Amino acid sequence: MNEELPIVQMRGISIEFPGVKALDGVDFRLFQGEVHALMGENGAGKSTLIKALTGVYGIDSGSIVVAGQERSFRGTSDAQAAGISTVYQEVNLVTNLSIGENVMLGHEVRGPFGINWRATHRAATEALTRLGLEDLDTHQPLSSLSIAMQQLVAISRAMAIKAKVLILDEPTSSLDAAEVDGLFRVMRTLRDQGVAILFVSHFLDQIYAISDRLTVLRNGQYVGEYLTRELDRHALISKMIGKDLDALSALGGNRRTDARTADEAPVVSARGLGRRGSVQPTDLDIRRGEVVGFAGLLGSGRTELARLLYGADRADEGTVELNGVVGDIKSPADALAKRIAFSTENRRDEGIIADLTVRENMILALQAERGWARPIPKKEQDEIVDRYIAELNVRPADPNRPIKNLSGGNQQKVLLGRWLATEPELLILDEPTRGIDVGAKADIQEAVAQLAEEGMSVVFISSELEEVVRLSERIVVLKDHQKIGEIQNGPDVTAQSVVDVIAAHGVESAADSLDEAPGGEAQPVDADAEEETR
Amino acid sequence: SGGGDDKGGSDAGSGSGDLITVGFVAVGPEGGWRQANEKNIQDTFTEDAGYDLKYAPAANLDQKSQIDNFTSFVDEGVDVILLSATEATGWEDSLKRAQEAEIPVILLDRGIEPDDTSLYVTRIAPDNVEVAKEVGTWAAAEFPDGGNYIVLEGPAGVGVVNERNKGFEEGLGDSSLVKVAAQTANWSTEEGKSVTETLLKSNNNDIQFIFAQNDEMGLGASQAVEEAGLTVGTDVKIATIDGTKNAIQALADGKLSYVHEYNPLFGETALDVVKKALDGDKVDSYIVVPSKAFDSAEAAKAALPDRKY
Amino acid sequence: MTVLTEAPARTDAATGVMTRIRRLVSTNPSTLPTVAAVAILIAMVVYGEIAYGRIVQANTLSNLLINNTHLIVLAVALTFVILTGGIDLSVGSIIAFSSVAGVMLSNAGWHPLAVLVVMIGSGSLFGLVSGILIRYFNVQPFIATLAMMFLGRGLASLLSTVPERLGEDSPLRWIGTQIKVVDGPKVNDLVITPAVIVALLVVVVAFFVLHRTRTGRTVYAIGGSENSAALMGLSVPRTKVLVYVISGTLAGIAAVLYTGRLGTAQNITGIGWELDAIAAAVIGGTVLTGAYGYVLGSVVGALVLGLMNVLITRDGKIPPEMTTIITGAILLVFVLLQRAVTRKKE
Amino acid sequence: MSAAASRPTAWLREVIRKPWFWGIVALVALLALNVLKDPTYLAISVNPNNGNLVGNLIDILKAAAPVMMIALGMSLVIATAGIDLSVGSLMAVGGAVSMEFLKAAGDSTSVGVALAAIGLTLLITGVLGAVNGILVAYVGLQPFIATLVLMLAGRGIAKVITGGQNTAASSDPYRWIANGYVVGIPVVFLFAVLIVLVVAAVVRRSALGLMIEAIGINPKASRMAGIKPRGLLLTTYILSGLLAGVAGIMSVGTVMTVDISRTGYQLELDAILAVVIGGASLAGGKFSLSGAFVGALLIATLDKTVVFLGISSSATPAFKAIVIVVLCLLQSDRVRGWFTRRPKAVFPTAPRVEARKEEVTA
Ligand SMILES: Nc1ncnc2c1ncn2[C@@H]1O[C@H](COP(=O)(O)OP(=O)(O)OP(=O)(O)O)[C@@H](O)[C@H]1O
Ligand SMILES: Nc1ncnc2c1ncn2[C@@H]1O[C@H](COP(=O)(O)OP(=O)(O)OP(=O)(O)O)[C@@H](O)[C@H]1O
Ligand SMILES: [Mg+2]
Ligand SMILES: [Mg+2]
Repeated sequence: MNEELPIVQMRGISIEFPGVKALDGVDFRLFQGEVHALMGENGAGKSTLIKALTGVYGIDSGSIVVAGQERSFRGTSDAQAAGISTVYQEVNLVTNLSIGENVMLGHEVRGPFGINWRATHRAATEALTRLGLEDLDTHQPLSSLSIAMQQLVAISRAMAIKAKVLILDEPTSSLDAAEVDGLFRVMRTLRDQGVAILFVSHFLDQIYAISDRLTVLRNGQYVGEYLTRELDRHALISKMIGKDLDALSALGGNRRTDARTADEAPVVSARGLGRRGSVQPTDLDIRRGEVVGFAGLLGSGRTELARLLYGADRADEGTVELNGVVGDIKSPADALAKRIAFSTENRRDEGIIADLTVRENMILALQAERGWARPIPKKEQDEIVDRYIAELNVRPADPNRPIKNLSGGNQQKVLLGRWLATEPELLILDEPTRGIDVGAKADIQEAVAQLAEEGMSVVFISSELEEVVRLSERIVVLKDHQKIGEIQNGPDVTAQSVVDVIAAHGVESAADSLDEAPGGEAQPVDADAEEETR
Repeated sequence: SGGGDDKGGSDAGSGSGDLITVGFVAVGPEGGWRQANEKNIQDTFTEDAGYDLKYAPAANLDQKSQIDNFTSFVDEGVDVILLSATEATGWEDSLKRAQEAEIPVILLDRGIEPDDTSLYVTRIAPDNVEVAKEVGTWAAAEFPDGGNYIVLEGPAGVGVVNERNKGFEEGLGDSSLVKVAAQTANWSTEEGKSVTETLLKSNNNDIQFIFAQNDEMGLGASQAVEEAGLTVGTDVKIATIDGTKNAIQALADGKLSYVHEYNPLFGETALDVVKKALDGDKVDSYIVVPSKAFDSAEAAKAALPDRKY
Repeated sequence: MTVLTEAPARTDAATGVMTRIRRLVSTNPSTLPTVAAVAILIAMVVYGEIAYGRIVQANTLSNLLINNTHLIVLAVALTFVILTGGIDLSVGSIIAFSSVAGVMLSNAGWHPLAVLVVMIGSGSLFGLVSGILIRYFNVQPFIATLAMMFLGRGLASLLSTVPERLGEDSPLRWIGTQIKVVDGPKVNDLVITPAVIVALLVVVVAFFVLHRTRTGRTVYAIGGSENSAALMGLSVPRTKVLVYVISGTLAGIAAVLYTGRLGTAQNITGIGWELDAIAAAVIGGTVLTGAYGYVLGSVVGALVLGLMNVLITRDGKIPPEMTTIITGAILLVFVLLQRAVTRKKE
Repeated sequence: MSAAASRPTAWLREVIRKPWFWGIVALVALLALNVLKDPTYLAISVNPNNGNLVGNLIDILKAAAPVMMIALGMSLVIATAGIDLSVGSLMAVGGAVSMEFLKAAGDSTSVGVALAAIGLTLLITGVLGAVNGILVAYVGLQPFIATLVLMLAGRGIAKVITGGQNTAASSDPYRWIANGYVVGIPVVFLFAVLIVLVVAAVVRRSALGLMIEAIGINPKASRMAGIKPRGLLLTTYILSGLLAGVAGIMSVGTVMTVDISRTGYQLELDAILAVVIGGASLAGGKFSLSGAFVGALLIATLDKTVVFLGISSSATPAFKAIVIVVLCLLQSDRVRGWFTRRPKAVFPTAPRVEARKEEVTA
């Protein structure tokens, strides 16, 4: 449709990292007025291509032409000067400064007396308003926001800069549906104004909803460029993974509805578990071999509740019983000793140890549990590492490579391996599939089902309601840092059922939080806590 | 008590009647000599003797902190200031302020440069240059046929180092002793040993005399000499300055060859001067504290029993 | 985080100073240590006045400023560097080199302006070398500036190991001339020196740069996350070099102020002053890992240190071996206090 | 991979990548400089009287021993992303305790007395190390400040212990540690090597090293992985304190005198330099004890060279500075790139910096 010259044209781009060819002769074009999706599995080289374009990495060979001129940027600032604005995959903001400053940093409005803060904050508010964030106080420190909100701020920042090219690397990975809609609205407006948008996401729905054209990468190689409407999902996925997808068609077929008997003794039983300002007192039972989903909107307190169970934050009220014994979990180390494992949603800050190798990262929790005086013998290490690299399909399969050199999705798999190596009774997975490609997502979902089958209890937290509904036997619904109900999964339960519970709770008066939720049997949650306060 | 018309340290001294407040701008811990000296001053200006001594040592031997302390005493309005400067220069402004505040200043140990005698009452001190000169004279006499010698110095740039070097060279006169090296050993025994050890090797043990600018370094040098298989007194002679008890002991044991005292005990003299200054009496602008030389084990042994520091 | 929800409720009642401070602190908890430092400075003044007297009087307060001009300037220098997460150990040595070189050139008959340029410029040069080592060769700030610390000291000692006296008539001495604003009885005058004015100017300019220019905001951003700052398109390399140049330059200025006041220069001047400056910055609320801190806080920190010395001198009964222990203990009390307040608030 | 390794250049490249490579090169260069001045510099002879080895190299080994000790502790502390500025002062404290104890005991031949002095010394420096550890791990102070406190106060404590004197004492067994020989080799060096080997074995054979690196790289993530950072931090600072005590014993043992203002003065800087020369990053994480060992040897050689060449005292710091700068340049990726031709990442991606930042603000 665009017969004019592309605004960005990359030819034969190659980048080699120690031991990996991250990009191998990749071509890419981007036209004005289009949303162009860059597709590929984890580690395919999407983020690397973006960093090559914006000068974060030097290229080994190839050429980059922007607006008809051969360019080699020497960093983001260069690229910005040439009209390319980027939101990288990792949220890149500075938490010590205010929200407004983060939006405007480097573009502050200046007056005769240096930066005009009033005008700068006003401009920031304007930028935020476009994404529906007009309620944010731009003077608050960025650190007061959740990761998701920070992601929105990062996007606002990219949009505040009047750019000809806008690059968004997985901007939606932690956004909820409404926020994604808002983002798409703005993206369409920009596209219609002639901005060229490069978009990366692992959500196929989103790709089909927003993109005009897409480029597929596989293992650092160029597969092809297609018009989105001419390529159906099946074909796209085949192109991404390089083979036909029988395995993937099974996705969604393995819904787990076999309810446990209620009288079976729970593995973990929390009563009135809470923490001031973070989680309202909550009752929770998790039985052997059961997958319990935590559902709720962003910021509803799912992560916080999970962190209490794991001792990552200290509960200030309530008790937790483990196999009928009251256990005092004061720290992750305590939890681990009691066979509870927790995979964090914040992979970069709380998950990986960047400079250590895949092997070291994988055995770390098991080692911590055993204590430093009992090192895991080399042979056992090899067994563990080889096993989980193979089972979880970690790529590259080299255990001695620093984990920081792996793509995000593969880092996630290594971390999953870390927890499985400790053979926990209860495994808490917080957003394990965030930012993960279809193939890997299926791998992980498969693994969860398999583990539960083998008798492990799993708490599964995800912003994708379908995924929660598909995997969980029981769904705990949270809202405003409070458990508002529980849904026993069944054939008639859908994502909509969960949404209904949440919506219904909003309608009820706040005074009574013990309401019945439709779509499943709801349990009173606050009863114990109220007794305590009396 | 005379001079001070508005009594300083209103609260600090209030309980104890009419004490004279003396601000002592001191050097602080530096080594055996300084320790003896400042303790002597503190033991002299006691409350029983009618004084309230305010002791303000320097931080890190830093002149800046001394100036701060001096300023603070002036602001506070003490009756007299005793000043043991770490460095001779840079005191004019401070002394002028003291003069304006009518606070007499008595220099202990170190003088000031330029030496404007109108700015202070008197200077009480042994004479560094003179003491070092005597060491030089002794060395020149000990080695009439010449020989090689090394100097162990304090940190480069410190006033004492420069003065003791100057005096020593003067004392040597036209002696045929040859200086083969001068290195800092930072006033320390351990470094004195380590430096001497290396210098002996780099000169194939062909060193006949070591001048250590303080006792501590000399004691270290002595050990290095012995470990190199040489004998102090016959193969190598070692001279030091300060005359601390450790050094006199070593001299008595034959581990040093010559120790020149740098007499730290002039508290009584200072007390006299303070009295006179407050009474408005005239005092000489420089009172030299006599220092003894010990040039033999016998002399050292004789002095040992009543060595105070 | 809980503070955040409280903040809006209080805005209406924003009248008195206390309320405003509380609001400042609650919206921005990182200001808290600085506010605490101010409070402690005031408390120290009050304690000193009650216990020893003659603290709140013109001369004591003037001298507090005059004696600490160079420390104030150095604290500002360190603030820039520390905010980026770096450190500069070389400032003390730079002062030694710059002042010895300056005095020698001045005595050799150089024009005072040329001397000034050399003194300040040599500081900038040291900073530039540190900056280049750090930025382009990835040398850690601690090590790069440690090397410059040795280098500065060594070069100063090579120039001269004896005190160099500035000529009696040298215009540089003007920096230290005492101007009596209020001539009180005896020495109880309100005095100011050009050096103090220069130091205050430095503070004002530094404040402006840090809070009202993009460069300044980049300094904070680098401290927050160097990686993010670079990905946000800020000029990280330039700014990183710049902070060390600024720090070196300010050390050069401090050398001018100190030399002008004392009239002599020496190779052993400034030993350990980098630690004083770091302590001042820390006491003023600057976090050593970067990102949080205020230049005004550092100034307060410098004054706290200065006042602490005055109080120790006034007391006069503290045995010599205790002084370093006391300095250490007071520093400890300060950081513990800050730690306690910041913890409670967060 | 295997094909590449067989080529000799690949082997060379491998060695150049070693953290201690340039340290060794600098060491050799300094020795060469000395040999230029005196061709017999490297000669080691046997003292006919007692069979001990004598020579400049032997002196270097002796001088390096105390630096090795504190560099060893410093390596571990730095690996946790900390720093221990107090080791120099702790050496003085240790020396003061030993000398006062020996002087009071007065028995200059008793091995028991010497052992008791050593035990007491290590106890006290260990406790002071624990104070650092508690301030860092439990109170949550920044290591720079926490240890700065003890760096300042430590010398005061040493002064209190000796009453301001530079106490001297005599004890033959104690003196032997620093000055004795076993089969011709200085005991102090043997001790140092032994201690390095023991610590290295403990750290590397157990999982201690891995965990220390983990908390140095990302403390938050380490905690989430079940590591208890506090205990580990405390352990490393205690170890650093103990090793400073050992260094203090070695240092005062040479002359049997503690110099309260000079013993260990600024040696913390030497230790930090040794660690950095050994290839570790002050940002924490990966450490190399062999690197620190080489670094300590280099520092000792540097000090000895300055004196041997007769470089004027005033020029010494400048000379040191030049050696440091040259070494740092050689170790930098940029200069390494000139050897191995590897242009890449315009700036390094370092996610762990962020992780730590939040710890601090908390
Ligand atoms: N800084 C680096 N150093 C070494 N290797 C790297 C580096 N960054 C990326 N790689 C490697 O390059 C390859 C491509 O990674 P990239 O991050 O571009 O993948 P991606 O397509 O963005 O994947 P994801 O969807 O998981 O984000 C991966 O194999 C990764 O391990
Ligand atoms: N829109 C918002 N504005 C301000 N703060 C928010 C917002 N959403 C969440 N937060 C805060 O961020 C934190 C994130 O909450 P939490 O991590 O428990 O959410 P969650 O349900 O796990 O969602 P997710 O992990 O998907 O972000 C909470 O402290 C919450 O108060
Ligand atoms: Mg990516
Ligand atoms: Mg969450």
